[in-house]
Amino acid sequence: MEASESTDHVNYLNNGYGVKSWLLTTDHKRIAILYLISITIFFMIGGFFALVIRLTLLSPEGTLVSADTYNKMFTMHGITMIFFFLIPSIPAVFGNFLVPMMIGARDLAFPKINLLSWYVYIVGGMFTLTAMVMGGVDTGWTFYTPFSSGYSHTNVVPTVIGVFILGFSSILTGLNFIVTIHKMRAPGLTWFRLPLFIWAHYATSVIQILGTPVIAITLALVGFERIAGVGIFDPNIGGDPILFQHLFWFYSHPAVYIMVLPAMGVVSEVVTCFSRRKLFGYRQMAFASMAIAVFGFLVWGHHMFVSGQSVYAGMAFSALSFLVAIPSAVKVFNWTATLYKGTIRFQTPVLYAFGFIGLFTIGGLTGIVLATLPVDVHVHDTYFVIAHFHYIMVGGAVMGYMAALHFWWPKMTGKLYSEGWSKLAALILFVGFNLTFFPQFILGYLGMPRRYHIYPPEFQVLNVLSTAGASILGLGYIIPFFYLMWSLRKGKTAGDNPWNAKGLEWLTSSPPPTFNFEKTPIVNEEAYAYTDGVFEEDVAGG
Amino acid sequence: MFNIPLFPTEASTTASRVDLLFFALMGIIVFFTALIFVGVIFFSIRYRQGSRASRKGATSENLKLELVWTIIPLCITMGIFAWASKLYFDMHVPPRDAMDIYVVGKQWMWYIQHPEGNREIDELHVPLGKPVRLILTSQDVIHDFFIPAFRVKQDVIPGRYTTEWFEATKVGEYHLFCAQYCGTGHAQMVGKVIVMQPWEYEQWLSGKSSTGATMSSSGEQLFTQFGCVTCHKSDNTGRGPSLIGLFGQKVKLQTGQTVVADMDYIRESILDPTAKVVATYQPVMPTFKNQIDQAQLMQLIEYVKSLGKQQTASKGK
Amino acid sequence: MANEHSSHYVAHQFDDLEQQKEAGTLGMWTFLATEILFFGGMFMAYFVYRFSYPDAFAAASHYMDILLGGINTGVLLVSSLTMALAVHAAQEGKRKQIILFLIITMVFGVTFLVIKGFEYHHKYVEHLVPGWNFEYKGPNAGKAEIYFILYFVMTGFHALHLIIGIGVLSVIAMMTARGNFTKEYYSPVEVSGLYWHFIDIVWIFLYPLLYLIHVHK
Amino acid sequence: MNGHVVSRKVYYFIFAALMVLLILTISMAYFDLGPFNVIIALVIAIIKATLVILYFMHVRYGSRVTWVFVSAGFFWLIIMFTLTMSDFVTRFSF
Ligand code: HEA
Ligand code: HEA
Ligand code: HEC
Ligand code: CUA
Ligand SMILES: [Cu+2]
Repeated sequence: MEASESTDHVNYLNNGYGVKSWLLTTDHKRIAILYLISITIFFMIGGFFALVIRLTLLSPEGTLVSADTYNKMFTMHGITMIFFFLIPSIPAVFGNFLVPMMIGARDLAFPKINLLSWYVYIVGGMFTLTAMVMGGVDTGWTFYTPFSSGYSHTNVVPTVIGVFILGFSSILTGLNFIVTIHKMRAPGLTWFRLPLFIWAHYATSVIQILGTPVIAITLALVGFERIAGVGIFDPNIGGDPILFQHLFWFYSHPAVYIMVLPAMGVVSEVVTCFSRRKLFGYRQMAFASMAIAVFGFLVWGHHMFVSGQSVYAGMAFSALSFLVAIPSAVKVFNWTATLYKGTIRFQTPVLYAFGFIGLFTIGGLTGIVLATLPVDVHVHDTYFVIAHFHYIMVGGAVMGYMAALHFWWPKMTGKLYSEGWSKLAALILFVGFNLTFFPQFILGYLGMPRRYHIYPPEFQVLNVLSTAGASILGLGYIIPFFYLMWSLRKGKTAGDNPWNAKGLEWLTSSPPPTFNFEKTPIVNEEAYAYTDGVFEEDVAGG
Repeated sequence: MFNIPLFPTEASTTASRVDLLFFALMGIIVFFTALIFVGVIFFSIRYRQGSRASRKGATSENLKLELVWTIIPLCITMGIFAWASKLYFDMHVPPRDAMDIYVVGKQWMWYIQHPEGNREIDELHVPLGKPVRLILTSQDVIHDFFIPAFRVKQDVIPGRYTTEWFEATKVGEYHLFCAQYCGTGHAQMVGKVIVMQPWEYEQWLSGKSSTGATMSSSGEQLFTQFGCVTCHKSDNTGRGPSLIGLFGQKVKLQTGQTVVADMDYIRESILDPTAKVVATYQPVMPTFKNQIDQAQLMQLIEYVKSLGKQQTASKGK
Repeated sequence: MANEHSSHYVAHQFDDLEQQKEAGTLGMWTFLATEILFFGGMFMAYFVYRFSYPDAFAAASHYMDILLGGINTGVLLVSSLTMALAVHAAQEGKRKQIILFLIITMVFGVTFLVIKGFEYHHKYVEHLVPGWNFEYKGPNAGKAEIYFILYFVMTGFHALHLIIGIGVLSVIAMMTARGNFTKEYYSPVEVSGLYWHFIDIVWIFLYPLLYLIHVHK
Repeated sequence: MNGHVVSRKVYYFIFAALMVLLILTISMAYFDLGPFNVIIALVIAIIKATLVILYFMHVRYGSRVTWVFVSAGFFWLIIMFTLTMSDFVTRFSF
C-alpha cells in the first residue's frame, strides 16, 4: 500500500514549504528538525574522524596518517562529537520538539531566541569547520595550556571562537527550557505530574545555564593568550596551567551530565511505555535528576588526580565523585524495578533503552574505578578512560538518542519505519559497540596511553579487534539512515499514538499542528498512568 | 605469535597494592553489572507481553527499597574511598631514604640526571629494591611520566617541580610513556625503565654514561661560571646571604613571612629573585631566567642541597 | 479563555500578559545567573593569583587611580538610581519621564566609559598594557603582568557589557517614544533595568578588588 | 497585575546608603588591617550588591522563584571558589 502524503490536516510540516518558511521559522518543532539535520551532519563528520583513528591504529607503526594528522583527527573527533553532536543532540532536537508539547504549551517561551540559538549554533559550527578545513587543530578536545596557548601551530583561535559562540547556543536553549517549564505548564500539570523527560531537561538546563559561561570565558582567555602572546595561564610569568584545568573541568565535568541526563529522561519514557507500567519511584527519579545536576558540579577535580593538584583536594574530589554516583545508581535500579510485573513489548525503542541501561551501568561503574584515586593514577590518560566514556557516551547517551529517535519518529514525521530493519540495526550496534570498546578496557589497564598513533606491538591484537568492532558499529549507524529515509517516502501512516503511550504529546495528531494542540489540554492524572491490566489493585479499585 | 597480554607486570611495591584495590573494584563491578543484566533480562522475559506470570501486587513505590539501594552503594563507595585515600597518600609520600633522580621533560624527550652525574635520554636505570624519588619538571608544555609496570604516573609541569616515587621489585625492562598529550611527538616520547641489581647499578653508574662530575660538582662549577660566588660567599661577606645550610631551613622574608627553602623556593630565587626577598638583604640579585636551562637549574639546586647537608646547624636565621 | 489573547501585546505562545511578563523577568534572571558565572571565571582567576602573589598584586594595584575609579563607581551608582527611577516612571505610565531617565542613565554610562578610556590611556602611556607595551619597573614583573592582564580583561568585559547595555537602553527609549509601553505593559523597561543594575554590581566588586589593595603601603 | 511599586523615597535612601558605603570602603583601604582589608572590602561590596539586588532590582518584592534564581547564581559561584581554592591552599610538598 502506498501511503499518500496525508493532507487531511494542516501540520507543522506542510504549513509552508519554501526555504524561507524553514530558515525563518519560530516553530519549536521546525527548529528541532533544523537541529536534527545539523547534528546528523556533525555526527557523520565526527564518525569519519573516528574511522580514520581506528584505521590508523590497525598497525603499531601507525602508517596511515602522520603524527600531526592523527593528533588533529582525535582532537576534531572529540570536539565535533562532544560540542557539536552530543551536547545538543537530545536537548536541542527532542527537547525542542517535545518540551512544549509534553507540558501542553503552544511553543517555548521565547521562540525567536530559540531560532537565534540555532543560528548561533550554525555560526559556531562554521568557525570550527573553517578551522578544520584550513588545516585543523591538534590540542585535544581539552585544550590544555600551555600547549594550546603557546605551542600548538594549528588553528586554535578560530576553534575556540567557534566553541565560545556555540556555548551561547547551549545557554539560550537552557534558558528557554527553564522559563518554559516554570511558566507554561498546562492547567493541572503540577511539578510532580511532569514526565521525567521534562525533569531531565530541567536539570540539564540548570547545568547549561551555570556551567557553560565558565568554559566560554576560559576559552576566551586562551584565545587572548594566543593573540596577545601573554596570558594568565603562562608559567613563564607565574601563571598556573592547573588553574586552566580547574576552569575547564568546572564546565566539562557537569557537561557530561548534559549529555547523559536527557538520555535518562528518554529511557524513563520508553521503559514505562513498553512495560505498560507506572515508573517505579517517580519522586526519587525526579530528585535524582536534580541531585545529579547539583552534585555534578562538585567533582570536576577527578580529572586532575595526577595533574599536580594538591593531594587533599584530590581526596575531596574523589569522595564527592563517589557521591554523585549514588543518584545514578538509584536511577538504574528504578528502571529495572519498573520492569518487574510489567507487560513488556519488545519494540525497537525499548531495545535501545535496555542497551542504555546495560552499557551505562558498565560505563558508570568503570567511572567508579576512575574515581578511585590510586587506580586512576595508573589508568589516567590510558585507553581505560577512553573505554569508560565511550561506554557512557556512545553506549549510553547515543543509545538513548537512538531510542528517542525511534520512539518519537512517528510523532515527528507521521510515518512508521520497518520494525525488522530497525531491530537488526539495534543488534548490530550493540555487538559492534562492545567489540569496539571492550578491548580498550584491557588495553588501558595494560598501560596503552591515549592519543598515541603508534604503540608497542604487543597491543596490536586488541587494537585490531577494536577496529573490527568499529567497522561493525559504523555499519550499524548507516542502516537507520536508510530505513528512516525510506519511511519518509514509503512508510505506513503512523496514527496519533502508535505505541499507545501516555503523555500529552501523544494526544495531538502526528505530525502535530503548528500550535501543537487544538485546545490547551487539562491534566488531571500523574505521569505514566498506564492502566492496562497491570495494576491489579488499580483495576479493582477503579 | 598471537600472544595477547591481558594483565600488566607488577614490578614495584605499589603495583600489587594498586592491583588488589583494582580487583576489589572488579568484584563490585561484576556483581552490579550481573545484577542489572540479569534483572533486566529476567524480568523482560518473564513479564513479556502475553506471558501468564502473575502481575498481582505490583507497586510503583517502596521507600524502604529506595533507601536500601541508596545506602548500600553509599557504604560500598565510602569503604573504597577510605582504602583508596590511604594508598593514594602513601603513593605521594616518599620514604625518607629515597634516592633522588632528576627528570626534565621537553618536546619530545626525557632528559634524566643522576646525582652521581650520569645523564641519559629516554632511558632510566634504577636499582632493585631501593626507593627512588623522581624530581620532575618540564621545559615547555605539560608532559607525564608514566611507568605502567610500576603503576605510577605524574604530570610534569613547566614552572614547578612535581615528584613521583617507586621501589622496583623485579629486574627487567619496562615501558616508559609520556601520558599527557604534548604535541606532534607525544607518541614518540617513550622510553625504557631498566631495573638492575644494586651492584649492577653501581657498575652502570661508573660505566660509560658517567661524566665524571657529580650533579652537585657540576652545580658548583655553574655557581662560579654564573658569578653566584661573587655575592654568595660562604663567610657571609657578600652582598647576598650565604647558602650554606640553607636547604630545608626556614627563611625569614622582608615581608615578615617565613618560607621553607625547598626546591621550588631555590628555583624561584634564581629565576625570579625579587619574588621573595630575604630579610635584611636588598633585592639586587639579577634574574637568571634566560641564561639557565632546566637541567642546569637542577644541578644548581643539587649543589645548594649539598651545601645544606654540609653544616645544617651552622646557620641561624 | 486561554487562546483568546487579551491584547495585541501578547505573543502567540502565551495565554495572557501576566504570563508573558513573568516569563520575561524570569528569563532575564536566568540570563543574569549565567552572567554571574561568566564573570565568576575571571574572579576565580583573580582570587587564585591574589592568594598566590599578594605582594605583587598590591604593588601593581598602586598604579591604579583610586580617585578616577571612585568617581566611576559613583557614576555607575547614580546611573543605577536613574535606571530605577525610569522603571518607576514606567510603572506610573509617565512616558516622558521614562525617556528622560533613560537618557540620563545612558549619559552616565557614557561618562563611565569616557573616564575608563582616560584610565586605559594612562596605562598605555605608562607602558602597562600586557601583550602590547608592557614594561614594568618594580620587582615581580611577571606577576604584576598577570594582575594587569586580569585588570584589562575584567574591566574590558565589564565595559563591553556597559556598551551593550547602552545599546539596549537606547532601543527601549525609542520604543517608549513610539508609545509601545503603557502602565500595564512595560516589562521590557523593567527587564533591561535588571541588566543595567547587574553591570553596576559587577563594578561594585571590581573597584575594591582591583583598586583598593593595601592602599596604605 | 503590575510589579510592586516602590516609593521614590526608598530609591533615594538606598542610593544614599550606597554612596556612604562607597566612601567607607575607600577610607578603610587606607588603614592597615592585615588580612582584614580584603575581608572588609568584600563584606562592604556584598552589602552594596545586596542593596541593589533587593531594592533597585525589586527582588525583595519578588516571588520565591526569583529568590531561588538569584541565590543559585551566587551559590554556584561559591562552589567554584571553595573547591578551586581547596587545591591552592593545601599544596604542601612532602
Ligand atoms: C556522558 C558522559 C559521562 C558520564 C555520565 C560520566 C560519569 C562518570 N564519570 Fe566519567 N568521563 C567522561 C564522560 C562521562 N563520565 C569523559 C568524556 C571523560 C574523559 C574526558 C577526557 O579526559 O577526555 C571521563 C573521565 C572520567 C574520569 C577521569 C579519568 C581520568 O582522566 O583519569 C573520572 C574519574 O573519576 C570519571 C568518573 C565518572 C563517574 C564516577 C561517573 C558517574 O556519574 C557514574 C555513575 C554511574 C554508575 C555508578 C552506574 C550505575 C550504578 C549502579 C549500577 C549501582 C551500583 C553502584 C555502586 C556500587 C557505586 N570520568
Ligand atoms: C559523543 C561523543 C563521542 C562519540 C559518539 C564517539 C564515537 C566513537 N569514537 Fe570517540 N572520542 C570522543 C567522543 C566520542 N567518540 C572523545 C571526547 C574523545 C577524546 C578526544 C581527545 O582525546 O581529545 C574520543 C576519542 C576516541 C578515541 C581515542 C583516540 C586517541 O586517544 O588516540 C578512539 C579510538 O578508538 C575513538 C573511537 C570512536 C569510535 C570508533 C566511535 C564510533 O562510535 C563512531 C561510529 C560512527 C561512525 C562510524 C559514523 C557513521 C557514519 C558514517 C560512516 C558516514 C561517514 C560518511 C561520510 C564522511 C560521508 N574515540
Ligand atoms: C648581584 C649579587 C648576586 C648574584 C650574582 C647572585 N645572587 Fe643570589 N642573592 C643575592 C641577594 C642580595 C639575595 C637576598 C635577597 C633576595 O632574596 O633576593 C640572594 C638570594 C639568593 C637565594 C635565596 C637565599 C636564602 O637565604 O633564602 C638563593 C638560593 C640564591 N640567591 C642563589 C643564587 C644563585 C644560584 C646565583 C647564581 C646563578 C645567585 N644567587 C647569584 C645576590 C646575588
Ligand atoms: Cu610529552 Cu606527551
Ligand atoms: Cu568527570
